[in-house]
Amino acid sequence: MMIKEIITVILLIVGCFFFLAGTLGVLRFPDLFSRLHALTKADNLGLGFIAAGMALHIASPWAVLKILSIWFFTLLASSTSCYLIARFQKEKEQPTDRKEGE
Amino acid sequence: MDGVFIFVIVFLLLNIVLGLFRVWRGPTVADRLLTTQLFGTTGMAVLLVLAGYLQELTLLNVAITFNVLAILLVISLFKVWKKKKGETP
Amino acid sequence: MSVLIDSLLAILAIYLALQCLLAQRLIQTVFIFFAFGLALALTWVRLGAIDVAITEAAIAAGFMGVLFLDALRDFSPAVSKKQQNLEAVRNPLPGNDTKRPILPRLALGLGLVLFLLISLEAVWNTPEGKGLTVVTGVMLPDSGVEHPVTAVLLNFRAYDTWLEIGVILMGLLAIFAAGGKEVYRKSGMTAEDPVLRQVILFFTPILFLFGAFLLYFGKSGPGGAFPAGVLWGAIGILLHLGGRPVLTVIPRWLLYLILTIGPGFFILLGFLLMTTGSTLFEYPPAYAGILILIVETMAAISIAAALTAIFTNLNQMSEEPDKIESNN
Amino acid sequence: MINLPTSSLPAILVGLPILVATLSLFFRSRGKAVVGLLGSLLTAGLALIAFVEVAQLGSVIHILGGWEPPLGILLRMDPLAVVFIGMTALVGVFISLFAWWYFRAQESTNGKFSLFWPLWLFLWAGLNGLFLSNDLFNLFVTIEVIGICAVALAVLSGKTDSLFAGLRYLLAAITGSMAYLFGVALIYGSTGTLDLGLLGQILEPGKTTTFALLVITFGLMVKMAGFPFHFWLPPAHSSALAPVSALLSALVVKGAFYILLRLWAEVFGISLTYAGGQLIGLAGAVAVIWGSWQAFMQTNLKLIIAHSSVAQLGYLLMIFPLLILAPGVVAGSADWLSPAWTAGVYQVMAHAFAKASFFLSAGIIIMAQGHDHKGSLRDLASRMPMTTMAIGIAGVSLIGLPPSGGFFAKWMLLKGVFLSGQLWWAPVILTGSFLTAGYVFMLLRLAFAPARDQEPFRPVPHSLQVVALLLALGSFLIVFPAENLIQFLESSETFGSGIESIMEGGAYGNN
Amino acid sequence: METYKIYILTSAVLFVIGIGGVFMARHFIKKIIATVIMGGGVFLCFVSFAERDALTFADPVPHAMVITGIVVAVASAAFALALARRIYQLTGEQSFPIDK
Repeated sequence: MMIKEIITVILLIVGCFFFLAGTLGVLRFPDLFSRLHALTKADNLGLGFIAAGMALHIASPWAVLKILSIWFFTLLASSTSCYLIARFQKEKEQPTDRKEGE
Repeated sequence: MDGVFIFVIVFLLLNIVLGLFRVWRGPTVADRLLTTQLFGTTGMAVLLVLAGYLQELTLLNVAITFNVLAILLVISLFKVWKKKKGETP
Repeated sequence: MSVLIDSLLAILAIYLALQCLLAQRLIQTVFIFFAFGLALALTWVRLGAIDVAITEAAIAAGFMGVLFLDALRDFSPAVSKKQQNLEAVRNPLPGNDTKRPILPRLALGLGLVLFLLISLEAVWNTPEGKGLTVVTGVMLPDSGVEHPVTAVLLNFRAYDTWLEIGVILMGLLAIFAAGGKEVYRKSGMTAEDPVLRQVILFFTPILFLFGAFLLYFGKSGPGGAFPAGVLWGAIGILLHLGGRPVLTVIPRWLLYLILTIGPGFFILLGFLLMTTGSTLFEYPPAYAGILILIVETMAAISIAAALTAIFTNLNQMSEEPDKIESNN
Repeated sequence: MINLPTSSLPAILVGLPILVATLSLFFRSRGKAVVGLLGSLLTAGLALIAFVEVAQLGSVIHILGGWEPPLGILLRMDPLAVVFIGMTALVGVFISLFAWWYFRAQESTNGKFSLFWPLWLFLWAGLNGLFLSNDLFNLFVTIEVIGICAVALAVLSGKTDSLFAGLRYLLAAITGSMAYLFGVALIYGSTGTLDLGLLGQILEPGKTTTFALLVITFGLMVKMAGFPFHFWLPPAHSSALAPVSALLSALVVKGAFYILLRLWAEVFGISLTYAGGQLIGLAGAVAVIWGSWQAFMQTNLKLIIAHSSVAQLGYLLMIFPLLILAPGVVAGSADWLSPAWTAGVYQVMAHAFAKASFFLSAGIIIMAQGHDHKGSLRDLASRMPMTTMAIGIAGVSLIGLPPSGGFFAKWMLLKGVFLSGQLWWAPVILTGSFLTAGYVFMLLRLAFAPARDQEPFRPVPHSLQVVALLLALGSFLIVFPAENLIQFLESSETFGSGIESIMEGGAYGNN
Repeated sequence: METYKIYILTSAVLFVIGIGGVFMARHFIKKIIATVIMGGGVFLCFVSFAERDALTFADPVPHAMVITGIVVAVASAAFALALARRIYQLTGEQSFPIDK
């Protein structure tokens, strides 16, 4: 019992660490693409750890399935939208000389 | 155990708030679009932890609803972007 | 400690709402609007309103978000530049583009601040009401369902819910009136993208099954007709986006049948039961559970069809041939 | 309230129009019209039956789902409600008949117009639901139904300016209903009930109640185009199709007024002050003067009529200061209450008939001339004597000349003003009448003026003109049963009641 | 301080932000979003009262009302969006012309 709880806590803390890393990346990295990279990758990894921790904590097969699918869907959505944001930026940077920012 | 959960939730929410600083600063529009990214992933994590904290498994349904519709949003965004590409040379 | 969670959520919601309205670009506004929806959903969860959270996730953030995102196809920055030039040609007045006079805005701002202060004081001093928790708890066993919110929605206050399902239909008719086409054309987009097709193939059964699960689960827990309807409607929207517009395939009478079966069946059942001497929407307790489930299923079908039709109509609006011609 | 006799009519009055409207969706354009017309005749017949039933039994109720308030919803049909329902039915039937011929006459233009019928039936059901409702949240749902349908009807013509006006109207309507809902939330939070009857007993004065009253009044004022929030009304009403303009002006804005009246009289009596009544009366007075003046300045017929609506709605607001009793006055000794209520009800009815007729006549003129610049009225008297007569009669009722319904309403208002001693309202009423007379006579002068040039003139079916004329006559005929009607209304609990301001009156509490 | 007090204050702030947005924002979409935010504030008010009145379960009546309200608000917002898009399509305008 104790061990399970300890592992849960460790998983949650590791997840938090990755989220922090992602946020720091967003704050400190110099350009958009590296920021995107930091945010998407680190955050999804963090979510994975937190999902694992919670799955362990809740530990009912049905809920574990749901948690896994949540993680999977988030992965899918966030990677696609990351790609789209990057494309958006690229499209805007290349063809015209319009000023960035308002 | 509850203390850990609360700590994690507050930590994640603070993460969002910190990330919002970037959204506020910009400088590019795409940077501001990161909010949704940030919120999507971190918000899901918060929901998961809340599910454990409140002992309420139905919260997972909320998370799944969000996720499934997020896919719809992404595909819609894809279409918007394609349309724009088609229009502006 | 948990006060910290509450205040962080509150600050987030307020900040995002402000940012949403102050954002310079429309795409930014729309994106922050999603984030605002998620912040609100977290708030609902924190307050124990899981039904509301699901509905918010499904309708307010999901469906509304898709509608706003789709609207960006019209109001895109590139077009607006063109538009500005066009306007400059049409209205060559030099002073036309100046900002609004500052004084009315200032007055409005001051008025808002004053209003904010009054409203804060008013809500702060709200006397303790008792709410209807106890009454609902007493009546719940007679309602035919176990989940209190579903009992209120589909039994205790079924009249409001019926009108509300009707409102969705009216919204669709209103969109027809505003210039939508009752005839659905094949979407111009085709499913040439293999990845997109796979995604759609993968998600259609998931959406359907999860919707059905929520519908059935509504009897005993958070769920019910509205989220189920939205999830099923999402199938139609997905197929439309993937170049397979379902609404063109269905014959007209069938389309209207599924659009109206929700409110129609609801009221017909009510009238039918009225002929046995009870009042409108009074279900016999023995059959209440099953009747509510049937009504919910019909409602979910209608909501799904109506939402698909609303999206399709809005989506087709930017593809009208009579683009420039103004019929004034 | 629970022990009143039960009747199933209230439920049918709401359910049937929606059912018919749903049914009509299955048909194509001509079928929609047939079903729609039949549906409106049916609904009107039901309203008549309801009137008879209330006349016999007194107030009746319908407990929806068998769940009593505060948990469930109760529909209540008292004399006041049934008079409004009856008025809606009468005006509605005439407008439906007009619409039937109107759309047939211009069939070629647009098949989309057939959407008028389902939307109008939904709107009608919403109005019936609103008059019957006895529940704060249900009132919100009904005003949303009415709002969406009204805006949808307003944009049916598809013209660009009607779209702009419609969006403005819709945004105003959503803002208004959200403000109303905020007030409902606060009231629910502080009392735990939504039923008007129960609220009237248990609501206690306090900051929250006052604030809730404030936002609810704000929301409803936006919805009924009360003075500072009237900005959306003239463009929306003037750019719609003729039958729609008539509906919006005659019926839709009255819905919000009805809720306001009910809530002030039955629920919020406890937190009103004398000063609050004076303030809303002032808004009404300004609306009367400003709206009439604006109407006088317009050059387009429909804009004149729409601005005149703003003014006529101002008269409705002016009954509120009379209903609120100064501190120390008891309702029994206040003999101006009955005239004030009569003025309110009659102003609603007279304006509904007259304004509907006015807008329909404007539609006829547009059909004949193709535009509605006021110059198009020239020589109308010889070309379309019936329409000229309709405009004249409706105009006389709007001015308030005897023996019209408008005269009766304004006379009762003046009587209430004099009896209560709030003499400062009298000049406003008279000035409003003079200004109204100004624009009505200007229109009539044009109608009898010789035509300046030979404009193209298309003949208009006589049936349309007859309907407009009948509606105009209606604004006169309502005076004849006045005595019986007032007697009937007085059996309602609300009618004739005063609002005793329990809180210490404001600075004006001098009489 | 009880939990619901924080949220009820937030609800008032959101309502005022929304109402300010409806009047002050220029672009149609922003005005429409402002109405949605206003609605969010109102619903938050309902839900916080429900949380305050919770016993074994939270007060379900406000929850049901909020669900109804959300659906109604979305229907009107979708209609407003349709009008805005139609106006844009016909005239190219993205905001109301400044008049008065």
